[in-house]
Amino acid sequence: MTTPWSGSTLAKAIEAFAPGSVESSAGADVWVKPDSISTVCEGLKSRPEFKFDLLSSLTAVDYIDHFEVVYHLTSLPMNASAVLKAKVGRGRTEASVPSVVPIWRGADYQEREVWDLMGIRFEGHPNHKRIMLWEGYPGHPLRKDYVTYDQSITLSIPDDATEKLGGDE
Amino acid sequence: MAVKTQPVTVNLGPQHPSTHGVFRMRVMFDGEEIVDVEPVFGYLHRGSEKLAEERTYTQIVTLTDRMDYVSSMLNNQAYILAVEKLAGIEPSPRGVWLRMIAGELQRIASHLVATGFLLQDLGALGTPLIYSMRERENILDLFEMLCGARITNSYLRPGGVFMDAPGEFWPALDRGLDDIVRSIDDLETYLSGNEIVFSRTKGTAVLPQELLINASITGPMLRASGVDWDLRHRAPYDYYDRISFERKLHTASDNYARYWVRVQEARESVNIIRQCIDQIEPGPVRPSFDDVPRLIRPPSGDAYAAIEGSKGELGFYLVSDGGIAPYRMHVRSSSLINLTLLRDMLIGGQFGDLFVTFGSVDLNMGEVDR
Amino acid sequence: MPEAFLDNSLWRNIYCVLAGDSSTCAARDYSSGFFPAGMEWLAFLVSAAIIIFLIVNAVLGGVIVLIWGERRLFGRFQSRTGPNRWGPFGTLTSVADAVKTMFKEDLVPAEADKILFNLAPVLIAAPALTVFAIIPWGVGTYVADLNIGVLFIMAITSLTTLSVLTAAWSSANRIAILSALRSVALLISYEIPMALALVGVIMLAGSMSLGDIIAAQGIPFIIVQPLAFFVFFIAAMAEMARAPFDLTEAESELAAGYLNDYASMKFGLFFLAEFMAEISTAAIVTTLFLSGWKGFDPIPSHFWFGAKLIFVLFVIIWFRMTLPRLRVDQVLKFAWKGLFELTMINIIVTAVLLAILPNPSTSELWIMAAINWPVAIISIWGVSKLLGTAPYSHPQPDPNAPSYPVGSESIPTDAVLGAEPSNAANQAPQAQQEGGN
Amino acid sequence: MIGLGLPRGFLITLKNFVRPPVTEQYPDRHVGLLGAAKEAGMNPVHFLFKRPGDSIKAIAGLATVPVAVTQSSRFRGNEFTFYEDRCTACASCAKYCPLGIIEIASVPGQIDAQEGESYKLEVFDIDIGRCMFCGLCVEACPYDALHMGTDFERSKYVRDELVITKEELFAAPKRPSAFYRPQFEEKRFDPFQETIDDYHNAGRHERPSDEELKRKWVDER
Repeated sequence: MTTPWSGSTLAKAIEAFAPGSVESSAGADVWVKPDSISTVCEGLKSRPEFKFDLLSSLTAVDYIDHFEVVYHLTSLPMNASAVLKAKVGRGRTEASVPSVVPIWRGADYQEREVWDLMGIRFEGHPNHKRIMLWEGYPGHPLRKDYVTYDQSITLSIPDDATEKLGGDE
Repeated sequence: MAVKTQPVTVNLGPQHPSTHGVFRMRVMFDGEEIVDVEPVFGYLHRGSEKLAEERTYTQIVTLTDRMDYVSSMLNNQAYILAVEKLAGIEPSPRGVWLRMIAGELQRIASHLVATGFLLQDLGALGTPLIYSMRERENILDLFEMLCGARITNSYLRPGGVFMDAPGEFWPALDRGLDDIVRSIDDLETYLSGNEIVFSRTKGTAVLPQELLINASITGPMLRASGVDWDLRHRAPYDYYDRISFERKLHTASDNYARYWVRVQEARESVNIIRQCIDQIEPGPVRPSFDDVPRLIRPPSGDAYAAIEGSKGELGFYLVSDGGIAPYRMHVRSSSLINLTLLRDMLIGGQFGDLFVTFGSVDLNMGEVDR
Repeated sequence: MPEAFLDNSLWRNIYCVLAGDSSTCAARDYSSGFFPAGMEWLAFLVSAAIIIFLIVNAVLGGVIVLIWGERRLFGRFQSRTGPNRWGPFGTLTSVADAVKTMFKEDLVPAEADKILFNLAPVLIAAPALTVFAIIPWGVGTYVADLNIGVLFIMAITSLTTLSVLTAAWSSANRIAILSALRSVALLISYEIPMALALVGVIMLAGSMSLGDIIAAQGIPFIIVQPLAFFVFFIAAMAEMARAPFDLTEAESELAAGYLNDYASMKFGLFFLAEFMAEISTAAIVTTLFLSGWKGFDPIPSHFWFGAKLIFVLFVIIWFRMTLPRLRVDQVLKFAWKGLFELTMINIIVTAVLLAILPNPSTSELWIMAAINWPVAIISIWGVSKLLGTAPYSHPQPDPNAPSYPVGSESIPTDAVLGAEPSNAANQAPQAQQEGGN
Repeated sequence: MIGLGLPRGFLITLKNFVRPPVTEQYPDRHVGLLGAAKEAGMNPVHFLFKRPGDSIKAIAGLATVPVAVTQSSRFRGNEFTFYEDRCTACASCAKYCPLGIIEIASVPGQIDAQEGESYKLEVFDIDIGRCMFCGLCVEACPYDALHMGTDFERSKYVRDELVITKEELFAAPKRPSAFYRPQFEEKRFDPFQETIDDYHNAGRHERPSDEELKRKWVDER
């Protein structure tokens, strides 16, 4: 049975090798400061007490006032799992976090997906491009303030213009 | 004598007979050798994750059907497990057994499809594909008995399944399992010893274990390299801890190993279903509406649940804000992540092996793009 | 005017009805003809036109039937029914397909070289039809019995590749060019074993004329020359680019290859040529190795030829249905390193046998067969040993391969809590158990 | 073993060649003389002499017999079965539909207006063109008024015609699917053979009688 690390234990263990990197912890989650993500992940992957060699899932959530990047880690040798989180882009400005692709190649497409749909930059990603949508797509659809293309048209054009558009038929 | 050549860039897809959906690759060839590959995604992107944000927890089951449309039961299972974890629902035992049976049947169907299409990509003119699709049809018939639909099942509900299996399902299941074993035997006689299949798939697109794990690749691809990692065994969900089964491992980690592991896993799934039939107990198939109402309002928080899907670790990450719809749903799609090493597998290989390797990853565009 | 062609019943029956007054026909019991005496040249022209008309239409009709039959057989091999809706047992399906193909829009890519693009379908259909000129369909039923028949076949069938290259080049499509290059490579490689395989047959028959080769087959040459048959059959499959050598079309890789940009009846001509090649290959195999129209007496020779032809077609379709495609390098390697050696062995063995038994009679042919079969089996086995680089005998996983350490029980996370990293490093190996249950 | 894999493969394909095909033909099946005679209920010889024209057709492979669908009774077809009498216009189905394609408009009904129990249905449209047949509307219906249907031949040339209206629903043959209706399975109802025209037989809950309603109404006061 894969045992999840409890948040507080993991936070202490992380503090032991990377002091000052943990923001807080609750339940099974540990919030790490965004700029120390690389150090923490490198340690979690390579240190013998963790050996988190498999990045299960990488995603992001839009909490209106900030974004949260969520890492689900699995350790095959230890058969353990852990959840790391990082709060980025407070105030919705310039959300960015260091890329973990140098540590886990499995993050490659997942980080591109998060950038594409949520708009969080991953500094140091080798191929930082959109993945699902095409280059030049307006906005990032999974953000809570995203307005769809159709909606933006109807919102931005005044009523008489809309009628004019519709009148062409 | 060195012949001076110039590489040529060819666009393969999005509409191509072998891309398993709509997928595009910009491939640079030097003669028959692949110099560079750039995969292009997103032709089937339907925004499932966004759509889920305005649907209730039960309605999202129908969305999960359409992600990996050759293993929708397993998608349902992964999603329902995440909902149960999020809302703290205690599932009904009979419902759990039924969804395990359905899930394993779906795994057989999915592996049969993967095998059939791999052989189709190898250039067998449809024969093995149609043999495996024929057996899949029997499984789909069983699904129709269970839930009235063949592909887009929507069979599972939070806490179990929506309806008990009908009386004629059990004898049909017994017959079907015997048929499946027989047909897998046939398929193996036909293909596993076939010299052409051997020479085409042996030693092509070999990936080392460390690289596979580093690239988060799970499922049959990982087990084909000899890593004994199966979530049904390592992190048992549902009642998999009450079931003993063998994890089939291959060590070569080439295209043949991936094919072989899938065929053997399909066999093992038959074994699991037989154990489920022995252990299934009577009772309600889902909790009463007093325990689990139609409109679930899970407490604020998040939950990640993963199952061993037919293509690898299939996980759902749900965030709730206490409302009737998830605040955020993320799908950890094994198909997308298993493609991470596509370039490593293809570059330096032959054009003839391109789609074989691609097919041996066993991906489904509905799940890659969601 | 040469009179030898009057031995050919097909010519005689048409020509002498038209010009029966001539002395040559009168000598063969034809009393009177349609044209007056002195007009033999016109009778010759008209009968030639009639024969061409007959053969072309018979072949095209045969193609239509073959397409239907092949699809029905495909269906049965794949436990389907195949086309069965339109007409009795679906026989009109390919007619309907032909009509549909003719009425489709004819598209020419903007970048294409228009002249060559339109020429290529003609270039492929013409040689495919020409081969039928020398095939003896029964006793005395052939258009011409060339004394270099085998050479003629080799020369004409090679033209196919030229037209494939033309089609690919003119359509200015990279996928098509990849396919055409494969086609050329296939041709160059397989022409050689194909021709060399026929050397044994020619040596036995002492002639390149198909009529003489049939006459020489006291027993079918498939029994006398198993190695030559094996090589020729495989090379012929490769020449007509059918599975397992369908590299030029390679549905799952190139998506029809050189045919990519063709539509309408131009595509239809390629399609027809492909099936004509299938029929002609089967006919050549029947003629050279299955003793052509020879059979037992009460049943007419045409029937024997047809039955053998259908059997060979069935085997070709069976091959096509069963085998996956080989990769290009494997196909070429197979030709140069496998088939080429086999033909050499065959030629040497046949030459030695012929030196011992010149002008073999039927019983001597049996002796040759008795020697050739063990030679064939041993040499095929030996060559496959030489070719087989992959260890075929181990489809199972290797038990000695290194396994990745996977912990069965998770470590108690408290063990790491508060511990110094150095201590944790010492604890960790104890906690991890290698690959256990 | 070198060389034995390929022949084994050939044997497998040959084995499948001789076994009968699994194709299910629809809507009719081509039969030979024996099949046609069986369909006509005669023995083949009798059939041959009695109906020579049909026999020739059958021998030529042109005779067809209709095929009965072999589907589970839970099959979710695309023509719904609807019992207007059972419907209370509660709009549960419309609320539960993931795509919102059920349109309901109702007015207070005449029958039991004072109890407030009944509403008369004015509009009940299902846009089949966008429906994905998940069956959640059927699952949501508290009075078993709406059922999945088992018919599936609803192709149209115009998209607008794909909307099923109330009248159309009510006039359609009542072949309800057993999807989420275990009572049909208990009754061994076969929707491909029979219909349920009486709405009383189609539900779990019977609609309370007027007396019952009245009593409840009075008692609860």
